[in-house]
Amino acid sequence: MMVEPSLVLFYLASAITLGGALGVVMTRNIVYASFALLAAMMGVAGVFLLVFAEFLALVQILIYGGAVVIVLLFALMLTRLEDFQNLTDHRQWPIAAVISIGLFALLVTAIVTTSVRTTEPQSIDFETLGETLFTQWAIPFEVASLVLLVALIGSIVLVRTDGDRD
Amino acid sequence: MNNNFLLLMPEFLVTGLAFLVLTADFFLRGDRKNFLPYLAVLGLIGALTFTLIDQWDRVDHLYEGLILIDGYALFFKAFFLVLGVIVVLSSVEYVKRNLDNPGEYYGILIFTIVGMMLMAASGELLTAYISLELLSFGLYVLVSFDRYGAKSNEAGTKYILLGAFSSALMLYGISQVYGLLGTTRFDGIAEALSATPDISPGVLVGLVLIIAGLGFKVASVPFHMWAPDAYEGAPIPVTAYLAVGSKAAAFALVLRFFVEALMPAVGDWQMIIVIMAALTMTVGNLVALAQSNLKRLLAYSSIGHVGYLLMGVAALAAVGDDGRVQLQLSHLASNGLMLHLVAYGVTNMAVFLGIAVVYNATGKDDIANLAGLSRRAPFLSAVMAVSFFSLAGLPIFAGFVSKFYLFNAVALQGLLWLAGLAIFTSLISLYYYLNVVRQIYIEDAPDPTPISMPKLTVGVMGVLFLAIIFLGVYPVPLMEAIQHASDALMSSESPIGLSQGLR
Amino acid sequence: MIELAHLQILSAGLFAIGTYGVLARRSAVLILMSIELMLNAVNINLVGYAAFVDFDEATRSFGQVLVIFVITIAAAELALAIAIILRLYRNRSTVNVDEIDLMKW
Amino acid sequence: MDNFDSYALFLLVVIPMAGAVVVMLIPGALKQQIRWVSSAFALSALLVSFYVFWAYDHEAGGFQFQRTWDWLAMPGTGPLSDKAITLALGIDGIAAPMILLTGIVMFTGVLISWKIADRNKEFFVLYQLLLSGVFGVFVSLDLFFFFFFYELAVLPMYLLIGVWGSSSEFPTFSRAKEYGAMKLMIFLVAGSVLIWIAIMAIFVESGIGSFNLLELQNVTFSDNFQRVFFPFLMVGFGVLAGLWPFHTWSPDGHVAAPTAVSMVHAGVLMKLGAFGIIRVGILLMPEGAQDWMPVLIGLGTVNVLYGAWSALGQTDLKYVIGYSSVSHMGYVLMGIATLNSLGVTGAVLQMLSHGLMTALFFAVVGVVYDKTHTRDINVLEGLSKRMGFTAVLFAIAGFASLGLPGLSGFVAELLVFLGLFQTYPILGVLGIIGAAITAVYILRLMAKVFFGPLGERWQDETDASGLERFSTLILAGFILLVGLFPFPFIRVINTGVLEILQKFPEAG
Repeated sequence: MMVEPSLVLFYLASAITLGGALGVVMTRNIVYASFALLAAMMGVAGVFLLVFAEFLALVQILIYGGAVVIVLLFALMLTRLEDFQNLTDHRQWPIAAVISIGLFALLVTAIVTTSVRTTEPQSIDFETLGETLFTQWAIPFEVASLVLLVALIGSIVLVRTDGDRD
Repeated sequence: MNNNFLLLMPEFLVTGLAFLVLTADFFLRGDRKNFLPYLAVLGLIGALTFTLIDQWDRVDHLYEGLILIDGYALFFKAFFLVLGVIVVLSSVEYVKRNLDNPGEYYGILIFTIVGMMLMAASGELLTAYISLELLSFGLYVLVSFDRYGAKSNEAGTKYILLGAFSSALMLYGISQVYGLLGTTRFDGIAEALSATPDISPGVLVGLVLIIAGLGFKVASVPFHMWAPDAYEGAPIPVTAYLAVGSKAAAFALVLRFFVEALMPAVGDWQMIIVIMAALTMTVGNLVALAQSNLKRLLAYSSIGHVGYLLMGVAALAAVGDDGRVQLQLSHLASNGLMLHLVAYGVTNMAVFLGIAVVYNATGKDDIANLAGLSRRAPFLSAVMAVSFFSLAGLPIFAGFVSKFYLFNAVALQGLLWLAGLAIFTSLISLYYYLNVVRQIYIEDAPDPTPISMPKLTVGVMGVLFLAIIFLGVYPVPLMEAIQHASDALMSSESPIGLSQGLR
Repeated sequence: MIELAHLQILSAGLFAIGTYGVLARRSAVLILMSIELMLNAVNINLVGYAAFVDFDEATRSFGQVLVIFVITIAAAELALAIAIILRLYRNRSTVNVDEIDLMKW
Repeated sequence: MDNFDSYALFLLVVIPMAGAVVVMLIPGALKQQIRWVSSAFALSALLVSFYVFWAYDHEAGGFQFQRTWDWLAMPGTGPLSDKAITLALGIDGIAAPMILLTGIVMFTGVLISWKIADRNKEFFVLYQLLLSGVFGVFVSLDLFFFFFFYELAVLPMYLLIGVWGSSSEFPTFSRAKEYGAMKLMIFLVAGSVLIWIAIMAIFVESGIGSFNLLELQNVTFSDNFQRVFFPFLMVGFGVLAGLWPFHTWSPDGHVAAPTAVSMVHAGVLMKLGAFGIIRVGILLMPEGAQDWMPVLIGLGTVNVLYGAWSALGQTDLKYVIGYSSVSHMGYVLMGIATLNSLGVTGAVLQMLSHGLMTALFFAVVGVVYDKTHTRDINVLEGLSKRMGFTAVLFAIAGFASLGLPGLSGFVAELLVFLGLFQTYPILGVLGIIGAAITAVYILRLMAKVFFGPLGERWQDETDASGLERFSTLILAGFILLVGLFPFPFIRVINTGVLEILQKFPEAG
């Protein structure tokens, strides 16, 4: 039986994603963690591409690659990096490991035992996506803009320095 | 698709008010910034009046049930607006003394009210989630608003990390619901759930994750760890808001979600909620015994109260012997829940306002700081003692009636043992409340100088005091409003209504 | 041939790893990154369902709309969290959540 | 007066509450005005309670002065759910004397508290709130309001004891007043936890959707239900009635409390417990009552003997009275447990009699403590030489307590014993032994404290003040009245008792 190229690519992207994720939760250096996160995000973008969610892949690369990781790195630069060189975990990390393995097992069981009617993967064109977003989901969209506004104001209020008191 | 956006007028008005306050902040200098809270209060009262006139008896919806306009939503909108007025008024003194940037403070506070109003009105998971985030984001900022207080920053950090974690859990749940049921609208979920005899494991996992996420938001055990830290670190009026507002909003959402979406699957979630409720009230009240900080004590006590409220959720329906879902008594549980929310809210606001006064005078908020308060501020002490008795559920105060009603509703649904446990834990709570009352009335004050209170604070406290007693002696008018809200929630004429084919 | 189950299991794995990170790490920034992993797991799940399940057009695109919302909110949450954490760092010179111990029960 | 009748019971609840509100509005500095206002309200409550007792028609029997106001509906719970919770008031022959007792004790308590100077405004607010709750319990015919007022009667106790009470120092240990207050609150509220659970169970089980006792008494609860839930009521109310082994709050609480609060608490509040057992327990669950009565009567016997035995060993005047209350409440519980007309009537009369007598005891001990600043029996000697009036009054209370004919205690205890001999003769003997022990400690106490040679330290003591004489005389007068003319009281009580006992076809 021929192994399909898309499946190979999928495994590759999954490997990058999970590897990156493991890097984030394992490494002792925060800068490495940031790059591992970036790798994981790119892996996710790859997965999106493979199932024809091109637009989302683009958004993923732009926002995570371009914004999130950059923000994280900038934030780290504002602090003394040596504080972040030798990170340790909670002493109860084995419990955390047990919990997350249990969670994984639970989720996989649910996936395996739940039957879903599937079809061929289909893409969604930009036009439909935009129309849905701006008509049917206009209210959440506007509320989301308020959320962003609050985050913006909040960040400014909190980070702004008043000179004399900092 | 014909959508009448005028239905969202209350939310638009309040949003506009938030912008107005933010903008006015630029133009006011120095002392004139003290006008901001009054501007906010006037605006909120205006919005309240408009909402009541405009949406009275109106039943409608937007986008096929994304936003529901009904008596239930109206009840909570009015409650949140009134609460907003009280929170703003209780903040005035504290903000003036302790915080910078009053404009941003009140602006963000008002944004969160919009979030709360939308939570009570949403009939769909994404809308509910985004509204919840609007509330949560505002609270993250408000909790850390005391920028130079390390405790406040610490509280904010823990709050936002756990808040984000809970959002992630909830979103995973939502994705499961979307993928396996094909809809996130409450009526659609109910329909899909009643279409099949057994819900699939995937959906169940999704629902459990959503419940866990909501459990974080209401600080239910075992998802409560953030609450004491956030309560203690946050500026006092924000703590009050956190304890009352965010909780009420979360329960407004929970109640609608459970009644309108999850009712057909009651057999699958009831036990989970029962266990959560039992754990929450027990742990909250037991741990409260060990507290020495007043805000922390109230955090754990409010966890205890969340247990009682969750009990109301658990009692929303019973599964009969024939396996059919029985709804005859559902409105009693939801009535009890709402009544207790209001009673608890009014009472807690009074307590926190009192703590703020003491904090402004002494700079501390430990229980021991209340020593001899009755000689320094007799009125304040009386209000605080009354509030603690009300929280403990003693008559003639609001807490007694609401507990009696709620516990009865739970007992009627065949959960007598749970109601008994609740009564027992409120006995425990009496012990630690009495210890606070003891500090106020029996211990001697190290510094007997009288504490002076601004007239505004006295006025607000007086109103809350009368409200606690009035609700305890004559809750009938409030109960009628609540009954109206419950009817709207449960009636088949509501925009989406209780789904027909319950299995 | 990629199947829905592939994406679901990938998503579950990522979600579990993220959960582990939240529970086990002490640094606030790393916890934040772990939460981002969890949110990405959600997105993979959503995209998978949107692509593979036998939905009509509107429901399909709703799945992707949800992803857009998740990404947006996640980014805003991250920015705000970083702001709060920086504030904390300035006042206390630490971002380890269990060193933040002014408050204990 | 028809119109007045329908409001009389409501007035009884509202007068003290209004008194509390009015006193609250008076500035705290006007201490004298506060006293006068409080006594005016107490006097009007006393007059109304007199009227109610006098106008209760014992020939007609049943619940009189009935009036119902709608309150809260709980739709969907049963046929009567539109009026699920109502403020239903009414009294029968059992409640009528209790109301009289409350009126008397309330008024005399205000007079005795005249001397309180520190924060007397708060004191009278709480005191009147407490009494409002007590009246409320006796007149309520709705389980919700019954419980509401029951809790209301407990609520002010913590502050009343904690703020105005006194701590006790003993050679080996000390009991802070906060300890007594907290212990009392926790025990009593723990008791009401059981009551609350039972009330909810009754409401759920009845299925009629009403908390009204008159409606609920027509419902027949299954034997099993009654067997399970009667003990909740028995123990829950029993805690307040001082039922052994849940009585330990009582001596500590009474000792720590200020005089008037001890009077109200031992005199009236403990009766709420016994009253609750009759009103709710026996009325709604007769079969359960019958099953559990051997236990109650056994515990009551322990109460009598244990209370008397403990009183024997006390050196603190108030502790003696406190344990004697435990002992006397035992007679009440035994009387109730006989479930026959003689015994229960005796129990209710004992409630009245013990209420008056304990109130008098605490009032007199309060006077002694005020003058001498000690309650130590070993130190107080021969006070009658200097405090003749006080000594006589103490003697009256003492003789009533040990059951001297001509005083109220005799009739009541006699009836209880007669009732006991009909059912459990052996326990009747034990009860009489208890009375004998009572005689020992009361007589020993009187001999030592009042009628022995005058102690050196007490040469300069003065007797009770006019106000104290007045208030104690009222109490003593009623003790004599009930003792000499018990029939008007027995008549009224008996009508109430017989109606309840109709629930038991074979007994009665």
